[in-house]
Amino acid sequence: MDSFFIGIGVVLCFLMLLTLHRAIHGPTAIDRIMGVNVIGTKTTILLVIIGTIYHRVDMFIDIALAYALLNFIVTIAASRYFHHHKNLNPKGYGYRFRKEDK
Amino acid sequence: MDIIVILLSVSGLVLFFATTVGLLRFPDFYSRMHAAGKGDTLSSLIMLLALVFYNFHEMNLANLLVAIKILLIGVFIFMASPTATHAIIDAGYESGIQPWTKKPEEES
Amino acid sequence: MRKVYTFIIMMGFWILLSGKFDLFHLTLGVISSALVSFMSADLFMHETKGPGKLSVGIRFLLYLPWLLYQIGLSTLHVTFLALHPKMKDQIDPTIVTFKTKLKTDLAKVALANSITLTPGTITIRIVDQVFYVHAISRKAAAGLPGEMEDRLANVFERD
Amino acid sequence: MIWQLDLSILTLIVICAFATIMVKDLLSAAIIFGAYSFLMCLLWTEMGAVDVAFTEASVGAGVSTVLFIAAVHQTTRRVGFRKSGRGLSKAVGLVAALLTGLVLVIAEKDFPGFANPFTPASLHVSPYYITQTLHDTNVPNMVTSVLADYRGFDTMFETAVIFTAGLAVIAILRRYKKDDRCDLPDPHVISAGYPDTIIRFVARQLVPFIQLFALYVVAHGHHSPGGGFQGGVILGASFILLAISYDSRMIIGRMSEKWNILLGNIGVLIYAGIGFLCLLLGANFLDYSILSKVLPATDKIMARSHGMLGIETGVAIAVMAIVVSIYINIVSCGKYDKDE
Repeated sequence: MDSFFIGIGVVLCFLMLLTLHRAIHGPTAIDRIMGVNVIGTKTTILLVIIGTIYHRVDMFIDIALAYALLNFIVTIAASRYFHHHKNLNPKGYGYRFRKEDK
Repeated sequence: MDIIVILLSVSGLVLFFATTVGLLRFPDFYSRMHAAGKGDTLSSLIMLLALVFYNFHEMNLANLLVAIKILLIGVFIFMASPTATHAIIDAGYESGIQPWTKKPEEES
Repeated sequence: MRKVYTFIIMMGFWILLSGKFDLFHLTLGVISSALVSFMSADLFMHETKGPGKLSVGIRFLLYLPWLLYQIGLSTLHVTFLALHPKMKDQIDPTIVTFKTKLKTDLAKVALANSITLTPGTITIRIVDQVFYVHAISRKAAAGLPGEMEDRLANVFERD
Repeated sequence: MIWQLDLSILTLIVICAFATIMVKDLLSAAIIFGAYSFLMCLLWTEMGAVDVAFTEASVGAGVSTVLFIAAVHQTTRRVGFRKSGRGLSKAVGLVAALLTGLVLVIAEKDFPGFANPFTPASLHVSPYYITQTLHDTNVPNMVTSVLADYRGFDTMFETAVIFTAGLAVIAILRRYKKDDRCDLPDPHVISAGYPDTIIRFVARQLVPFIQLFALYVVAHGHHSPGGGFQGGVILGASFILLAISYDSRMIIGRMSEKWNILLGNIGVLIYAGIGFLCLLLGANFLDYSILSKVLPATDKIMARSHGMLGIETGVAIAVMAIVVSIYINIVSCGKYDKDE
């Protein structure tokens, strides 16, 4: 049963990798917030799964609980930024070494 | 008992996978938000339920408390996740992202 | 009065968290719950009218299974759309507005989050009584506010 | 150690770290850094370092990303860099990084092997803690007892460092002149948008639970991961959540600047005061076992346990006050009590 949970953890990591593409590539900063929010939820689940693998869920559960409560704060703070600065994707931003920077 | 756990976690994983694919495939910000906000909530709840079943193999106080704590995580996700979705989509609306529609040449 | 209610709820939460029932930890729990209810009782129960809350809570619990059923439907809907090979033919996003008849904050928030969790729709914002909703297809947009508002009005605003 | 998970999480972390450096938009960098902190917490958990993971969870999710976003909010999203001379500085940087890496690689061979049981630390210090902690102090969580009792002196000065950091932020950011104008439109920002019913309502409901959870973490640091620092940070994060969803006047109403600074002082004073109390009772500084003379119904071992709880409370109060003070000073542009 443990190897089953390890498999689930690895698949979740793979899904996080796919989500990370959205978080890193954008296109806008709000898409990034969305990606990070989804990663946060997956992290909460993965913490409980790791606890299950170690058979000490009572130790690991508090961290997951903290994430369930606090993940919300980052999302709200980041989305509140856009109530004051409405420039979503200003020119010349993005990756370094892109053409329009030069 | 193990069969229930495996069934629940695999279905949770499938839903997570669909969420992620939706996150990558949908054409604009608003529809991606549909995938991120909805798929995530239910699949997390299902995964947590599977873990509750797995950790509740024998009846005693410690196991009961752990199960209750996992369910509490579910409750907080259930409260916070739609609100976070709403906050993000509200920020997108505020900063003026145009929604994708069937005929893209009509806008602009 | 609301400090007492907050204290009772916080004490229950503490017992669930703590899992230690000796005198020392229970004393710490009493101190902590008193501190929290002193700090934020006015936040937790902003608009309470007293003991009428219990029946609302019971009716809300009865509403939850229906909501869970809707969440299941909506997740399957999103899954279907995401994995559909010709997804762009299936969706047709619009932003619709409608006016609600619910009055209290609690009912409006419950309605907004329910809309977010049901198939094809997400609440963008609430301005006074008007909801702005993003719907992923015309069919989902046509179903608003629909059955849900009546159910919530039944839960929260029945005397 | 589960190598499959280790490997996948490590890959994700490296990708995140590179993305944080490469993205030029500072807001996006702050957001991706949030994801980095999530993954870092997963890695600590996976290696079994539960207390460190808890610290990363509370600081990363609750405070640090929010502080970055607040700072970006008050300054600019743009990365400043010089147009000229980039080639030379990059070459110098590359050489410096390569040299440092080389030195580290050479030094690495003097370290003991990973998880080697025959190093001096594993032979002498660790076995003592592992076997004697429960007997000495009646505290099952070894990390708490090492931090708060065996090495209480270290932790006291760590608290003092945090306190000094708070003082430094106040000294740099706080503006006392009445007519001192801030260039930005609204000093009470990050939140003073239109009133958003949903966010306000849910934040209002969640804040008491977060606060109680923080107090639980402080009180149960003996038995499960957590302790004063983590609890204090979570407590501060609950106030920050209030400030974000309403505006910063909401905190100022609950905790004025005077009270805030006073609380920071009180926290450090509790820690040092317990130490001096031990000194007065005729034992060494921070030797809690002597406290059994003062506390009713405790023997020497329980006195050590209760002494640790006392200093954890002090740490929590100090950290909470400092976190709130840093946030408010950044967000309100140094005008903490503007309206009073």
